[in-house]
Amino acid sequence: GCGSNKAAEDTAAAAGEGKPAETADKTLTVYTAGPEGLANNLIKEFESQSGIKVETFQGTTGKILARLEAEKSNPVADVVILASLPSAQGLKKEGLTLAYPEAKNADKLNKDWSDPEGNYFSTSASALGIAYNTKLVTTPPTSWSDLAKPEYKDQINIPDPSLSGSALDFITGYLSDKGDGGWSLFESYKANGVAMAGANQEALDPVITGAKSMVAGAVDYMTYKAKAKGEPIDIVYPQEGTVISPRPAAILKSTKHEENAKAFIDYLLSDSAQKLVSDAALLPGRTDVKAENRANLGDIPLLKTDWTWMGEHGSEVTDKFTKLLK
Amino acid sequence: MMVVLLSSIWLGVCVILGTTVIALPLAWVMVNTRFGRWRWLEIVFLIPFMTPPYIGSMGWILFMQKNGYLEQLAPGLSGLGGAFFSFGGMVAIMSLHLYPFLYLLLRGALERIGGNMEEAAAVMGAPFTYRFRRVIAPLLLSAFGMGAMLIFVKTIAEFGTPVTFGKRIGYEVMTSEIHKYISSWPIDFGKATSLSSVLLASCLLVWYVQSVVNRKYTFGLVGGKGVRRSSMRGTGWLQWVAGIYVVLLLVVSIGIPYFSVVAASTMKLRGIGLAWNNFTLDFYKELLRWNSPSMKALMNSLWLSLAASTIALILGTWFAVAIGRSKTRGQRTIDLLSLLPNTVPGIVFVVGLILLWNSPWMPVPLYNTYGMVILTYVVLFVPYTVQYVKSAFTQIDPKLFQAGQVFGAKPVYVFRRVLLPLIVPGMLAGWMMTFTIASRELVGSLLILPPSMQTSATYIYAQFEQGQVSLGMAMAVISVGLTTLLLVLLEAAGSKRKWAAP
Amino acid sequence: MDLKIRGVGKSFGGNVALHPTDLMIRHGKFTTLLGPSGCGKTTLLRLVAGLERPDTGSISVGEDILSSESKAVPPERRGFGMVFQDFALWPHMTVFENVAFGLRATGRKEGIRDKVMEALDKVKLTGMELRYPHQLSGGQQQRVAFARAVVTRPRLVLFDEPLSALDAVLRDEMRLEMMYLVREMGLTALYVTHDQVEAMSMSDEVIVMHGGKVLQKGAPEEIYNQPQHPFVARFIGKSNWLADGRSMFRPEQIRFEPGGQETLSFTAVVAQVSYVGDRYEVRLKSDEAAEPWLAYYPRRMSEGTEVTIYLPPQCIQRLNEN
Amino acid sequence: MDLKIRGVGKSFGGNVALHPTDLMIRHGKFTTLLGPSGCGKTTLLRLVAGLERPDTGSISVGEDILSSESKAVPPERRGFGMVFQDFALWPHMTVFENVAFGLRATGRKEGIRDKVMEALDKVKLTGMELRYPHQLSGGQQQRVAFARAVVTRPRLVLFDEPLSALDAVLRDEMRLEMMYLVREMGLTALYVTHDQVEAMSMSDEVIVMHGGKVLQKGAPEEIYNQPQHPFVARFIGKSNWLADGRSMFRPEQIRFEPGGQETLSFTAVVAQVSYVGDRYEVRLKSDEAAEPWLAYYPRRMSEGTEVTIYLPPQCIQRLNEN
Ligand SMILES: Nc1ncnc2c1ncn2[C@@H]1O[C@H](COP(=O)(O)OP(=O)(O)OP(=O)(O)O)[C@@H](O)[C@H]1O
Ligand SMILES: Nc1ncnc2c1ncn2[C@@H]1O[C@H](COP(=O)(O)OP(=O)(O)OP(=O)(O)O)[C@@H](O)[C@H]1O
Ligand SMILES: [Mg+2]
Ligand SMILES: [Mg+2]
Repeated sequence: GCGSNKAAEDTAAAAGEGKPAETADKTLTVYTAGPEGLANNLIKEFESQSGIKVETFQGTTGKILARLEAEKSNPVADVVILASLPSAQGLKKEGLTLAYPEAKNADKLNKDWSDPEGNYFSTSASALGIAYNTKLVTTPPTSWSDLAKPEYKDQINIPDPSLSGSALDFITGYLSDKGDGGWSLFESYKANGVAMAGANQEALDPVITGAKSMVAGAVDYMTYKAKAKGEPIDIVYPQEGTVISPRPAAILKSTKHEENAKAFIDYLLSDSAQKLVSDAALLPGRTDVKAENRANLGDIPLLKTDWTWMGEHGSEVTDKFTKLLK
Repeated sequence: MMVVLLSSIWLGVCVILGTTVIALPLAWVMVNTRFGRWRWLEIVFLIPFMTPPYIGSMGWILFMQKNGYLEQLAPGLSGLGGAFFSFGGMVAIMSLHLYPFLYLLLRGALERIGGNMEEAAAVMGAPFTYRFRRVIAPLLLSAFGMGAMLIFVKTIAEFGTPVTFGKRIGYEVMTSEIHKYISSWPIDFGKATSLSSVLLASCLLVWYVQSVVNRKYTFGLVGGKGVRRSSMRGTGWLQWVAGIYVVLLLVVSIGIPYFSVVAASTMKLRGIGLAWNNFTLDFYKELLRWNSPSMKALMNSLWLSLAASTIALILGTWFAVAIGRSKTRGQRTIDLLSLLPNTVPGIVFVVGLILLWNSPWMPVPLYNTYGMVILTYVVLFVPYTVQYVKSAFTQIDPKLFQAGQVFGAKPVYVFRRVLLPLIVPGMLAGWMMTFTIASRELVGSLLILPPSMQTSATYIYAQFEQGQVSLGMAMAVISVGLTTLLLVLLEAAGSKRKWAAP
Repeated sequence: MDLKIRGVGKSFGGNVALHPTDLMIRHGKFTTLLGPSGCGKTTLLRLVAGLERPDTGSISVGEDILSSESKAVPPERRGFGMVFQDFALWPHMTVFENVAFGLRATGRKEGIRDKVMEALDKVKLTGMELRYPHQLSGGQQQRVAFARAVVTRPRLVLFDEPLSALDAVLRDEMRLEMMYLVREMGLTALYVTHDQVEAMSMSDEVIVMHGGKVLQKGAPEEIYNQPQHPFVARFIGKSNWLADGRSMFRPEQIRFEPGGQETLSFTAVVAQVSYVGDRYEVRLKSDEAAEPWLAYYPRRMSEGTEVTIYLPPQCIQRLNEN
Repeated sequence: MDLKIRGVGKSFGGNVALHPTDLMIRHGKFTTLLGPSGCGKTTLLRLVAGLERPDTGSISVGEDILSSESKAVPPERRGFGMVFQDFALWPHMTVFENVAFGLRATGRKEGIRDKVMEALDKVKLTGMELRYPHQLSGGQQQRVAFARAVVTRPRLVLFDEPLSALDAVLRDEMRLEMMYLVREMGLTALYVTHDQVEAMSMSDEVIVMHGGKVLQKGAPEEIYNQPQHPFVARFIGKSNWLADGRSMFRPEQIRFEPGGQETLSFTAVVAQVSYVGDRYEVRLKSDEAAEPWLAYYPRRMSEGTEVTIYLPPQCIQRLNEN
């Protein structure tokens, strides 16, 4: 189990006292999920602006969480950037995050995706849609339910929600809007031979190579990136609305470099960082920054999503969904 | 859960069968025909094992899937794809990946069985199959038992193929279940550990059976009389059959997946497929730039695995010699302990290591250093060297050591002059194995590498995660190529051995 | 159905183990190979068994070609038996299973137990059938190898020093068994031994080899009494040489009393006397020869005694040039 | 510095290989163990070498205890040499390295090459020093084992049938080498052989074993002429038995001419004649005995002839009860 919050804090504190204080506090350790290019750019810029040396660990949200958990008794990370909001909610609930309500520009963030108390900040986001191979699909579908049409039988992938946080966001988001009736969509998917295929990239790859035609709940920035390279692929956002999957950043309570961590969060919310986000084909977290090479938030029809419900029902939905599609 | 466990076990059993079917004839061919003289083939047959399992599966998937390379090359054969995406296909992929493991052990043992045991049977009128059943098979059993056990353990603790391929055909195994608890919110090590302990239990059972078989079927095969090998073996048509087999195996185990991998690594756009104007070497140029992250990752991998496999070799040899024929309870305990790290999925084990080495009371600040990585590798891979060395060691007639003692050699001297040279082939095989696995080890590295550090495996994995499939594939080709080159050089340097067995 | 060996030769990476050789092993006879260590006896047996492929020449039984440039019948289809010089027992089988192997391998089902027990009884191993080879003494292992080779009554048995680890008494009994197999059961035996008494007393034909070549073949008495080659004369039995280096006689032909007509006589000095169980070996120094001569005497003689010895002239054998 | 064996016994899981035995191997002498296959000779050597731990008893050299209930000097500190019955050559070492092992192991640095080459020369293996054991014939391997055991001039050498794979000529030469080592170099030799001629001609003392027990020990002539036990009488040399089953004489004592006074005479029929190289073995059926008697004769006799044979009465040896 995860142990009680109290115990975790105690050990963390004890560990903190046990170590000699840093002499010149010029280091920071960041654990960050995907896209690598963006993370590298952000960190390089931050390092040159602040003079702080940043150690990074890059991995999927799952790997980062596992590592955090494993290091619990003697934490290493100061800041984490995840690709899944419920995970950040979880961290907060466990009391592992450090509140930083004074963060600069925090007020300009999308309210739904960030913690009002300043425990996490969604500095970027991706939208989920239907990615399709332009050589195989000439008239793209316009609705989620189109994917249940017989012409697409056995041609569609959906990422595995147990491996992909964004796919889980899509499923729980859809259900939080439609209620239990929402399951009928997924049942019809099952009937049409929709295949659950690994994490996001693994679901998308067969569509690029033409083995499958479409991905339901595809992460848009990955699709944009492939499209920019020239691969025969594109994405549509169904008209009944879709889910945004925010990418929260948080400071860990156990940090020994609190000032540096705060500086890093400030940087992530700065104009130049948000510009880098939008360059990477992600949605900027700040409402006042517009994306230039992709659909903006305003252009994407959205479902009514209840993040609290979604966070609470994640694992239950995952179980039910994976059993259904197996 | 019972069902998933049974699926895991069933997969393990089928992969043992699969690897046996591939490795046994190969070992026979390499010992008894002139192909055995081409030592470099030995290394080439290791290539499937050097290939990270998920790359291998990807290669197969890319080849067999709809609109895949097979269909692009020979549209008529597209029907094969359907049959391939099945449990049988999964077993085939995993067997083709793991067979080198068993092959090296069996080859060593076959060489030690030497000529005269089989010759005697032939003169007594036993046809090949009978000879095989009554003489070769029982004498191989101890080495086979060790190999099969490792294969089983590796299969049911394997994660790469079940995730890339198993998911696709809806075949769930324990590792994917365990992985869920360890990689998505809420992280629950407790559950993962308890599930792992189920795997552990089944592995223990297999170990037990194996150790019983081993105790009963280990014989001193390297004796004190020079054994001549018949020059009759493998003549005429047999050479041809053997040749065809070797070529076929090379095509299937290396040719097909590497066709896909190389093709994917040289495509400008993967959506276009096989076409000359889609060909590019840019990815390789990018990777091979001096001081690029990829080069650093490559070098990291290289020296980490060199260090780890060498340490594992030393430890493993020591263990193997201490275990001996597992006559005493103590020896059996060491035997079991040396295997344990392998019986649980790597990720669970690695988490355990982190919990241990990162705990506040640990006096050695190893965590987040290279030392930790090497330590992890060593602990993960020591079982392989132990089994390889043990297999070589237990088949040496104790009289050879006794003779050393009688002539006044102290134990250390006997060890150095008699034991060591006799087990060197086993050690070398073990080292090659560990070096190979270490150079592509992913699961452990992902979690345990200090921040800001990559190995070629994590680099490749990151490229896949980033959608840079071509770059990842190119990196796989480069790192496997480098490993192969290194092993070939090593083999060339070490192949001066003139004596026959073991 | 004689075994014919025509021009068969074999070398191992430059070392000639057997020069091209012609031989005929007669069916139902006991043929013995004699020769110094390393002269190619084992190699010849292995070639006949089909374990080694000849570099040149052919081997055939009657009309069946076993081995030639173009063809090689595999060992298992030759139907021979063999006692290996190094036994080659299977370590994973009990004594019983080792012996039963040949019977089972050739598909026999019935009477296996009886046949095996009979063979084990012949080699005095009754009661040990459940032991493993490593639980046996050297001589016991060799007897298992022996039983294993003959239990199937193969048409030709290749014996590579099958009695070397046995004591005289046992060896005598096993010899009788071999004689029985050859004389009564009609087996053909090709036999390698270092024991000349054995070779002389059992063989129908003796083949003397040296350095990979056959030097002489013939009936035992012929080989002993009319050696064609100095090496043969020296190798088989003891030989006393005259000063010319080309004439020799056997020690037992020396008499210490003048007998009959036409005997040569020599004077000699007793140089050394040694006891060999049933008689004394006496070395005599004579002016007639460079090396001392050997003679047998039933009682101890004292060294330094001068004696006169007598020799029938027909006992002196003149050899061809080496 | 005699080797003393007191009450040493050994069994292997219920099978007694050696009953508690007392023996004394005298320093600088040549002691031979004789006995049928499986009687415990190898076991005894291995106990002396320290390769096997005795169940009971103690072994000591002079005052040094090598092995007792409480103590066991490891083999490497006993300073012995050994020729193993199955050679135990190291397959990964050349002939040279095999032989040099003992020298190197005990830290000698200089003159290794000379010593090894000299030993190889003695066993007639010059020129083969770079071969590996599997490239040698059986006899050549055995000679390597021999050279390896004596090259270090150990104080005690245990020879377990070191000449069994050699031909008579070589065996003679090697025997001379052994004699030289014992007589000139002052080594002690404990020697296992099946060859009685060897045992008789070389040994200072012969120990006859049977079924894990020592039956008789003594000088060779004593053993041959005054066997104390029917088994010894039968095992060493040929024996002819009188009807009472307790009196025997040796075949060579039979004369075919009446000689001197006080000879016993018997009439007998020639039952079988066989040629053994230097003489004929004649089996004689007589009313005086159940088994036929054996005699030697220089010429062929025809079977069925009736002959009279003569025997000096002092040749008849009466044995104790079995
Ligand atoms: N490991 C063992 N287990 C059971 N019995 C054994 C074992 N080793 C030897 N023996 C038995 O002990 C007895 C003595 O064996 P040993 O090897 O000393 O005989 P040996 O006198 O050397 O015979 P040989 O002349 O045939 O070599 C034999 O009957 C043998 O079968
Ligand atoms: N693999 C090999 N490589 C090189 N030389 C070899 C090989 N095998 C045998 N020889 C040589 O061939 C010759 C004949 O060997 P073979 O075993 O036939 O002798 P042998 O007559 O059986 O001798 P022995 O009586 O000692 O057993 C020997 O000089 C031996 O050294
Ligand atoms: Mg031989
Ligand atoms: Mg013995």
